[in-house]
Amino acid sequence: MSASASETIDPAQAPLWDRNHHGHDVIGTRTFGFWLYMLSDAMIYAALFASFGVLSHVMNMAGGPMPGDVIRPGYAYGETLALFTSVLAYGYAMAALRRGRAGGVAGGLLGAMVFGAAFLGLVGKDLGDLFALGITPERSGYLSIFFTLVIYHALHIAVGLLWMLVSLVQLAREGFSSNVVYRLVNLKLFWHFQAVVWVFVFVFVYLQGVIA
Amino acid sequence: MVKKNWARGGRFLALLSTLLLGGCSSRNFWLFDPKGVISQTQLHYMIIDVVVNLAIIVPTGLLIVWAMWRYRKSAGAAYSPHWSHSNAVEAVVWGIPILTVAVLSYYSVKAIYQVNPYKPTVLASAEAALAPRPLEIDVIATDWRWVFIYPAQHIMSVGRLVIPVDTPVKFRLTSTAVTNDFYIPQLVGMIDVMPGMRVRQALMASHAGTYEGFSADYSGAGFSWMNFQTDAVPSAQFQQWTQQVQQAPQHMDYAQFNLFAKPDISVSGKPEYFSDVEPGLFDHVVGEVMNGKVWPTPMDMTENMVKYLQKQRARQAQMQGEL
Amino acid sequence: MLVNLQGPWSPLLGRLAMSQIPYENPILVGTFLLVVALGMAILGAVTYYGKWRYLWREWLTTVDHKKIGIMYILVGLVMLLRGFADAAMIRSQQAMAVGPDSPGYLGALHGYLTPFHFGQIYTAHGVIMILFAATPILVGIMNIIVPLQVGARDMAYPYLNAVGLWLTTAGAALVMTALFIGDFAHAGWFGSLPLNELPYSPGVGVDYWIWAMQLSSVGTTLGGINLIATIVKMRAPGMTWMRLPMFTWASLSANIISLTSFPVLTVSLALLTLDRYLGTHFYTAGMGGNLMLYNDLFWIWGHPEVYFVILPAFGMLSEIIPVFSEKTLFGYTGMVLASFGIAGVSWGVWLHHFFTMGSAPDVNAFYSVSTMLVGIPTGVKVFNWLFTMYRGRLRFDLPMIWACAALFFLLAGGMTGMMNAFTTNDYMVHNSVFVVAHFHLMLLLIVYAIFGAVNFWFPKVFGFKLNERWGKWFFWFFTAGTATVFIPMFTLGFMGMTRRLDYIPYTQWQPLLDAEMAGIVLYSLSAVYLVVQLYVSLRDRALNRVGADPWGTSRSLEWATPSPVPFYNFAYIPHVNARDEWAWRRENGVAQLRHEHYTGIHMPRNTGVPLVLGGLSLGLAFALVWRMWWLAALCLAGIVLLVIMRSFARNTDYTVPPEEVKRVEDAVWAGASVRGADGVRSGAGGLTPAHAPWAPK
Amino acid sequence: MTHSADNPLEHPEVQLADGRGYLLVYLFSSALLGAATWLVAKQAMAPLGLFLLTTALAGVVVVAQGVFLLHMEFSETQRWHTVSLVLFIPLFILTIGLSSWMFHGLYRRTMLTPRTAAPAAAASAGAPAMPGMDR
Repeated sequence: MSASASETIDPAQAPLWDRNHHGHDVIGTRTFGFWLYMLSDAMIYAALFASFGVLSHVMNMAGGPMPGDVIRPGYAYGETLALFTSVLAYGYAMAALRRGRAGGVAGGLLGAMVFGAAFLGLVGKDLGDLFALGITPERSGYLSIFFTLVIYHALHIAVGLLWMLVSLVQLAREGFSSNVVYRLVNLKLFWHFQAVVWVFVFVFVYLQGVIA
Repeated sequence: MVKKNWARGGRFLALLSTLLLGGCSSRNFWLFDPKGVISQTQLHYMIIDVVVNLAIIVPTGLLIVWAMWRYRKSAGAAYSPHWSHSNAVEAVVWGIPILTVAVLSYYSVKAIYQVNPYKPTVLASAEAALAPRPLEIDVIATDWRWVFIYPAQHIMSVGRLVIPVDTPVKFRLTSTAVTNDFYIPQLVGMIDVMPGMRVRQALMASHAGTYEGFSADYSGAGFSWMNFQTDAVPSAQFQQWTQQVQQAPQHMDYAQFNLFAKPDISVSGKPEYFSDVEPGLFDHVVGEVMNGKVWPTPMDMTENMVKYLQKQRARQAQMQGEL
Repeated sequence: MLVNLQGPWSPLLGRLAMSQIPYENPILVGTFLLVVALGMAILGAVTYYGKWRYLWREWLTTVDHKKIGIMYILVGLVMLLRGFADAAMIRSQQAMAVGPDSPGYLGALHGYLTPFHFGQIYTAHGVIMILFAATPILVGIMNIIVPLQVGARDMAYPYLNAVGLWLTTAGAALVMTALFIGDFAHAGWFGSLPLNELPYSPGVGVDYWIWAMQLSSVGTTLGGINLIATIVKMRAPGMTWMRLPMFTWASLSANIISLTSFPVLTVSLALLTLDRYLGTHFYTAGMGGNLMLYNDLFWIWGHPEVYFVILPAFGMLSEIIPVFSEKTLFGYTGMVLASFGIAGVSWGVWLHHFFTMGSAPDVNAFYSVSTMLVGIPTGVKVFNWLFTMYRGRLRFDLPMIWACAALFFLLAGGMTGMMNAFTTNDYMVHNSVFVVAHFHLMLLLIVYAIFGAVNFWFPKVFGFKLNERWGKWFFWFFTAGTATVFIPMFTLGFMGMTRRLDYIPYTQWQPLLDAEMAGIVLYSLSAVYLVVQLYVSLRDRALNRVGADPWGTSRSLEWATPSPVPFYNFAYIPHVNARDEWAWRRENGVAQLRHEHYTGIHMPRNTGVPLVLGGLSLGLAFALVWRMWWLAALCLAGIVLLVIMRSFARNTDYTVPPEEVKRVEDAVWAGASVRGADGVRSGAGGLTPAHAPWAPK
Repeated sequence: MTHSADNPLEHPEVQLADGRGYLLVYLFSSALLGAATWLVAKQAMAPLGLFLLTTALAGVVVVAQGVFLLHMEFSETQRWHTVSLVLFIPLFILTIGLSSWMFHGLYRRTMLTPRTAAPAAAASAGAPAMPGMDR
């Protein structure tokens, strides 16, 4: 290997400046940065799952409710369907964006919001029932991490709903400007990522919780 | 015993270098003056580690100095501004560290099993030779004192550990409030002492004497006073000591321990002895902590501690005067 | 849900009461008066010279990566001073409080600091030095240099960059607030659990510590995203991966570490927060919590964080040594692999921070071996630097002196590191001052690299060199201080001394503790030389003007722009033809060529939003520390609203007209001759005429 | 920083959207997770089998979502997205896997058998011997 990649280049012919530089691709850079943020958020989930792995030993129930007392898999599957439907609706909004149809985008966003809100309602009801039974995060290490994981995911959904609301307003104000478009793409990454995370929460916390 | 001589030589070298640096008497270098089987093994491996490392580090350092001198600009030595790659050199620069790490890893893994606190293989033969079984001591770290319970003897000693020499001693350790580290530099390395958990440690003193022990992991306001002396004594003397403590007027059960474990800084450092200790006190304490028992630190031992320790010293002097 | 606290609480002020102000402590009152006097002096000077407008327009609202970098470094320097003051207090307390007969002052039994106060000081020392001194300074240097090295006009997210700066600053401000209102954590910079739980640390100190770390952690994560996106997406044409300068590679690997590991810190602290505020049981000893889980999560972040600070330092050495050896870096590919090797291995070694937890031998064996693996890429780096010097022409300018000294710290620190990785050694020295001396050597390696880098890149950023003579005095006193503090500290480690003792029961340690104190005096003297060096350099800046390449043998792309760098970095985006582009241009005689036609340049507009966001975050954190719920809600709502409002802003960019670019280029290339001309200022990219119609508002 | 004057809707990241793919993965993952839920609710097989099966189903669903929802591929636009995700995966595994491994051992070595009774009852029950389970 040569010392540097320079030897084959003739300095007399080599371009020194890029005179027609158009600048970098703004949308590509923005979505890549946002994707990196999503991955760092995924790392937060990984740390929470690591804690869940550590704190789901029978020792961590501290004589309190066991996972089987806390978890209703069928109900959680309902939550899953609501979230997946919301994600699908957002997918249709993106398909409409591709064709440049503002009405389709707005419709998809509204659909995603409705089902996202339904998901939040279901989770709220689920956790609310537990609270009503006196099953609270303070009861044991296991319940602490269980509630934290589920609520942290729900918090993302709430933020996503707020963001969709803002997006709808901006869409109405600006149309398909560069800013609106890259934010819609970012929101799509965010929203679809929540579905992936939910699969982990659903399978490892809910389903596998009742297996043992 | 070639190995032993080698180890001794290495120890001498290590000692010499640090002596030159520190200018202190050798008995103060607790890590180089082990008095127990575990600490001797640990020193043995430390010397291997240091020698292997020095074999790489010293030549590299000398080479850097040489290069800095030889190729300084004013020297006018050979100059090849574009030389930046050589397969042979790169093989060597990757090879040397890989080789070193392989050798050290081998020794490290070997050493871990030899002094595994739960089952040190260096003590295995001594344990097997011992009839019927090694001395067992339960250690509880409170805020901020060391409690040593001898379950078979039903006695408890606070701030003073007495062990028979040449006898394996097995510890079970826990803490009431926060994490501490159990450490007797001349006998055994550190182990975390954690509330609600029970860890194990083992040691065997090979020389009679008095050795300093202390908590190594910061545990709050009384941490610096959390030291204890370890007396390694001949077996007969140990028997005598236990009998003496069994006559102590103070007794100990969980209810009393609950009061005893309240945060208290041992400024005077005077040992205390208890007889007739409740059987299973150690397990009881662990179980209580697992169930959420805490001995909280009051505000006046944290936020504004000005003159707190002076008052506590006066209080302890007064109490000892009354006794 | 909220847990009950010891002590009073009011809806308006939360836990804050007059008794929380430590007015009876003369040390703190003295410090407070000093800070107030200093603050008044600075504010007064700004007002007297009428610089408020300038300060606001050029610095507080800037989105220029170079100015943001400079402000990062300034924050780091201020905190470095604070951290050093803490170190001096730790050393003097330990030198004074030896043996049962040592006297006590200011209400302490021995020495002059009560145990709880001492605990706060060493905790603050650690937190500040790692998170608020080393990290901001390194992030600042990366901020300045990386976009220049990859040939970009700014970072991928200039606005986010400013947000990161102000969040980090808010964290630093919170640490400083803890000095005068309430107290700070006392359980060590990494926080011992369950000592940090509410029953054992009932005050607000731990809360201060949590929120300060969280703020800076969010800031650093944002910075990491920004730098990675910049390196991946904004390289100049021709800047292929294998032409990337080593410092950029090092920054990339370091920021991958920060992006991946800081979220884990966020979690480890957030769970502790839930324990302290809501009474959950993550880290409690009882009720199904697990206190070692905290250590696990914290060190999953903590160990990679060590490499987050050391990799940029390695990158700096890789830039400095070739320039002053007048030679290409040896083993470029190996260096890149080694950087990523270190970053990768750093993710599998964290248990060595709690080898003594009582893990099974196979677990300890795994982590012992994985820790030693770090030695391989590190060793390769040392050898590669050695072979870079081999057959070179070494000049010992200031940056090179610092870099060469750093190599020896790497050797000594590496050797002691290999000793600690050896598990049975760790059993002996785990919490002893031997380990303290070891990681200080490694951090000093970083400090030496940083001082080398500051001397190296200072002319690029400010347009003049730092004084050589006073700089050498500083170097030698600093090095003498290092030797006098840390050789005795290693020795004390072999004598069995453990960390964090506020009272030392064993009098045989006294002479060495006194020696360490003498080292602190040498360090203090060295700081005087540093100040003199800065002062003399600033005074004589006219004599030390430099062109684009102050060293004459520089190699990478940042040296192709004029010094100081104009705010748009490159009037034309350069086309990269070689690994060491600037050296290639110089060797082929095209370095002096310039283009004549200028086009307009698109730049981000300044904005005050990041500063306000930082202020609101500081308010939020302060309110949460003292549990003033109304203020916390207000600040949080403010942050959310501001972020949403900012997303509606349309006028975030502007275009610099070509004739303006031409004017600035002519001025900077003319160099010293036009210095002082109307509207042209020295300083990082400070070439914005105040009244230009296109200037950022 | 210059803007490309092009229509933002023509950006390749926008053009990635694929309604049919979204519907497909919606039906696929709903069905698979539904099956998993049904199996678990019925306790259709031994715990270990269920455990492995649900883990495998989660893996399949997540991969499908990664491909169809997040467009993980090596095209010019998505290359760096995919590379960064791939670089993260070992870290997820290290974080969760090594933690679980360490703590599995730690529990075995340091935790005494739990008492299932309520704390108050346990406290009054005195101190039953709690043999540790260690090596």
